[in-house]
Amino acid sequence: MPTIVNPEPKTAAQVKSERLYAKWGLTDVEFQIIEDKMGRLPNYTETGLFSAMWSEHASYKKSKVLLRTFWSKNERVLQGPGEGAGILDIGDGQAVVFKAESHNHPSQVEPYQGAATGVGGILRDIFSMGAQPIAVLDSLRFPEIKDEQTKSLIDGVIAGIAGYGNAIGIPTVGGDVAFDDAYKGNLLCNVMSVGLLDHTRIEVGQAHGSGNSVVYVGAKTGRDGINGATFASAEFSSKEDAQRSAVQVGDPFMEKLVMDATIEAVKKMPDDVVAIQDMGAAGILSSSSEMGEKGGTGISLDLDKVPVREAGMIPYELMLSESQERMLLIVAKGHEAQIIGLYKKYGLDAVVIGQVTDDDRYRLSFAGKTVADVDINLLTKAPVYQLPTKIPDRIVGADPRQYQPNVADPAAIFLKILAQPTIASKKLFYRHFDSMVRTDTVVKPGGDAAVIRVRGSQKALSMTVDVNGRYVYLDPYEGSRMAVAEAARNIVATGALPIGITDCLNFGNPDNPEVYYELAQSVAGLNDMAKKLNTPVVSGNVSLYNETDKRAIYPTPMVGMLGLIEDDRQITTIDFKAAGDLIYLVGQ
Amino acid sequence: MYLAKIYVTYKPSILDPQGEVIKSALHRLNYKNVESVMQGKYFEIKLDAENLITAKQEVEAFSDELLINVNMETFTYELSEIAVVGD
Amino acid sequence: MYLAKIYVTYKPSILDPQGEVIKSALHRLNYKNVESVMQGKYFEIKLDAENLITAKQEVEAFSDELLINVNMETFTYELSEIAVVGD
Amino acid sequence: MRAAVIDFPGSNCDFDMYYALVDFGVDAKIVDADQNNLDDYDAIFLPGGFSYGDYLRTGAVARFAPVMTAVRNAAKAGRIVVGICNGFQILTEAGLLPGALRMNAKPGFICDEVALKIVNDHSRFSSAFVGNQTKLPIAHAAGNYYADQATLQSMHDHEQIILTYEDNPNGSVDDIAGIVNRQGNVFGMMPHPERAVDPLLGNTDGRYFFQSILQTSGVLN
Ligand SMILES: Nc1ncnc2c1ncn2[C@@H]1O[C@H](COP(=O)(O)OP(=O)(O)O)[C@@H](O)[C@H]1O
Repeated sequence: MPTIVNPEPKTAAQVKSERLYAKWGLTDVEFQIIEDKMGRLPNYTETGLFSAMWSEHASYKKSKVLLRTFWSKNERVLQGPGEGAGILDIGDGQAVVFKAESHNHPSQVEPYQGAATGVGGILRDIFSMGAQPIAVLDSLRFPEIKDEQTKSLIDGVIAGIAGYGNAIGIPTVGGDVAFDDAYKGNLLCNVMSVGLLDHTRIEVGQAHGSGNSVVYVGAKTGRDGINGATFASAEFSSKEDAQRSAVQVGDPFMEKLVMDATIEAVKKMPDDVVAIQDMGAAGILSSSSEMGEKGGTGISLDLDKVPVREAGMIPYELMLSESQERMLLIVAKGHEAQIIGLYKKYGLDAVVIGQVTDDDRYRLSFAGKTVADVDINLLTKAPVYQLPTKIPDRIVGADPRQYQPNVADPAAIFLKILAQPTIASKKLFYRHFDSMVRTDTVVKPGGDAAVIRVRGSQKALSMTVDVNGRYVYLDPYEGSRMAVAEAARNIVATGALPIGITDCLNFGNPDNPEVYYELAQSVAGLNDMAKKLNTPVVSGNVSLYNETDKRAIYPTPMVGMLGLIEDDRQITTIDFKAAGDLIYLVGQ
Repeated sequence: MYLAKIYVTYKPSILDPQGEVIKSALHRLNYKNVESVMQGKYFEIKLDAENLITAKQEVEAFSDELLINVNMETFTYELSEIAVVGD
Repeated sequence: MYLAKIYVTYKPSILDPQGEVIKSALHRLNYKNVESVMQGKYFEIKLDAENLITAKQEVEAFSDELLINVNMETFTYELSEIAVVGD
Repeated sequence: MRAAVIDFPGSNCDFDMYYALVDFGVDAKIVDADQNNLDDYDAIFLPGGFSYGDYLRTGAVARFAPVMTAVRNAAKAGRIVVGICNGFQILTEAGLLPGALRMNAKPGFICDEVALKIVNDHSRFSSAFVGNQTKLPIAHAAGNYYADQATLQSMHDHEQIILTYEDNPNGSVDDIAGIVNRQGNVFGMMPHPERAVDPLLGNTDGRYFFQSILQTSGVLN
């Protein structure tokens, strides 16, 4: 007999009078908007839905006005921002899919699992587009290595990336690492993944066709990372231990099965699979509501059907759980059995948990009762904020002469620079990553950009991640242009043509006008250089609230760039080839 | 000399992929009676200490600090005095 | 229902690399009193069985067969009957 | 030559091995670990990866996969059985090769290219190497080979140690990187020859390994 649970621990009136919504991240004004638009008080579950969907992490409510300005169209772009990942044409009916994502807060709290599940999440973003992931890159920022605690943070993050990427068998081929106390208490762990697919197999996350089934696949749902989305959008306080419930544990073995099965489903049953979306932050909720909203349909889910790992979970928990290695599929009505059978062959759960509907409602039932019934457009369209900006004093008062290095003894300074961990070889880190699995890695970590060949063709793809947070701190606009330029130089150095960009905008609290200024200037700078180099920004991710005890990190807009090599004989590598060869210095 | 036997396990709500895999392997090997499997870590640590009280304090401190991940794991332990074998 | 607590350790003659690493980490953290560290695995397995005898047989059989590598590991265990909580 | 590459759930070097074999003109197929018949194949390859997640011990669960009975029969019948990395771990767990593989002495996964010594250059797996040195990729967290003294002695006596590390990366006893069974048909090693067959990727030393097998099987000369 199932345990009886009360699906609504608090009444709607209590949610309001006790301002429970505020604890979950909604402001009084936002709550009032919800109440007004709904024409009644939202109940406990519904308030939970709004708090997650209206968090910055899920809604981009504070960065949207800036993100809309990204230049994201040219002759190669098949899919720009908005879907899981961006897609670029690389000729011959093939396309490359890529995206970056941050897992900063989870990695700060729990370095191994935080980094590991970051890799798992970005890979799902790629294969949910129907693509075969071919590479992972990572961009890391740590404080200066001064104590055991920092060392164990670093070890944890590196081991987490290795633990997940190596096991699932996608090579980690590049990245960058820098150390600066600006990241004390708030490390950065950004991961990027690249995948390949045929034009005919592009999957997008849009629910279509009333009556089609919503199918849940992969791992069971537990209480992992409940409130993760709202958690990622809240500032850190070093004293706050209570936040620690947001730990998710990754299972790369499970994900390999989900990945292989999903790619097979897209290949073998393209017409049965209407849409796919990864369950990332705010799990079932964000994946299902976004698919409905994008497809212009409603969604109705029966939560009793959700496979669970723990007894007694209430709707709020089922909807917001961030258990890993789960996906949501929209499957054509009448074809569920084939899809379920395919996943079963891999030993995976695949369960019909609901339907696409032709109204605009987002409905949930649990234990035979309707527990939520809201307008899907209200749920998925958080208010968009236009925030004030202010030029930081450090920039207004900057004296350009302070940037002039004082080089008295070049030899001594040269050695000092080489001894900096940020400058020194990163082999001690990347040697933990399997960079060769799949046997396509032509240029391994240690060069300027990594190069992966496209098997069965003469083509190869070059990829890199770059940014210098200190430059961006000193001049957000120029520093961001320089990040794109650096990425392009690294790509060109392998013999490739830069073709596109993804980004990960790591900033502090946007409510601080100085931080918002940095963000706005940075987006403008990235955009300017992207246009100049004909490298459209096709995907990206925003991580705000990177602060510890009110001190923001350096603004760190990580740039992930992709390059195309038409003929693999043109690949160039960084090593000197023969004594007597001439050395040229190119540029200014 | 003291001997601490320390058992580290996941907190109940944390996913334990290892336990799941072992359970299904046991079922495949026809041990169908197995209901659940939890895999944890086990440490035997010998340490010098003034007395049982200080040994206890030390064990608890380093277990919390190093042996377990407080976000996901808990531990229990047994402590006993053992004879030092001269050699 | 029975609960088996199973402890797997390396045979004494085999160097345990993880134990050594933990020992030196503890020393670095200033737990200088630590003399030796041995890391093993710990399992909690619930199983149905007719009686204690058959439970014992089953635990020993699957531990030998799956849980340990007889070339390098040994195990000990404790077995107890537990109440089944209906739900 | 007809070769089977076994795909355990969690194997991830299965295609790498497949492509390497196809490159040598071998009629290779990827065979699911649920299969129980391998009579059609002259050679069986257990590839690298993380079979069943490798959560308990590397290879511990894979050893009981249905296909392993067929692998055992093939080994008994004198056919070629090769385990690379996770495949090597599975073969030791299954008792088809002596010893065991533990976590690296300095814990953590290592991906690198290492110098190796060919200790026995007349086995079916090493006869085509030129000179007694080679360089191959490694990628593992549990490559620390262990066998007790008596077993080691007997392996030395029967020339079962094929490859050793020049600069031991993982703590393996006697620097052992690759071994063969007493009969000479079952072979396991931690390095990845299938990652070193294509000139575009830089290293082609792995070709000698495949050539050894094909030559001693009378397929190549
Ligand atoms: N976290 C990492 N993961 C994988 N590879 C890395 C990582 N950090 C650095 N690398 C690799 O090391 C090489 C040098 O990196 P870096 O020192 O950042 O160089 P640069 O500043 O010249 O771009 C690059 O090939 C890069 O891919």
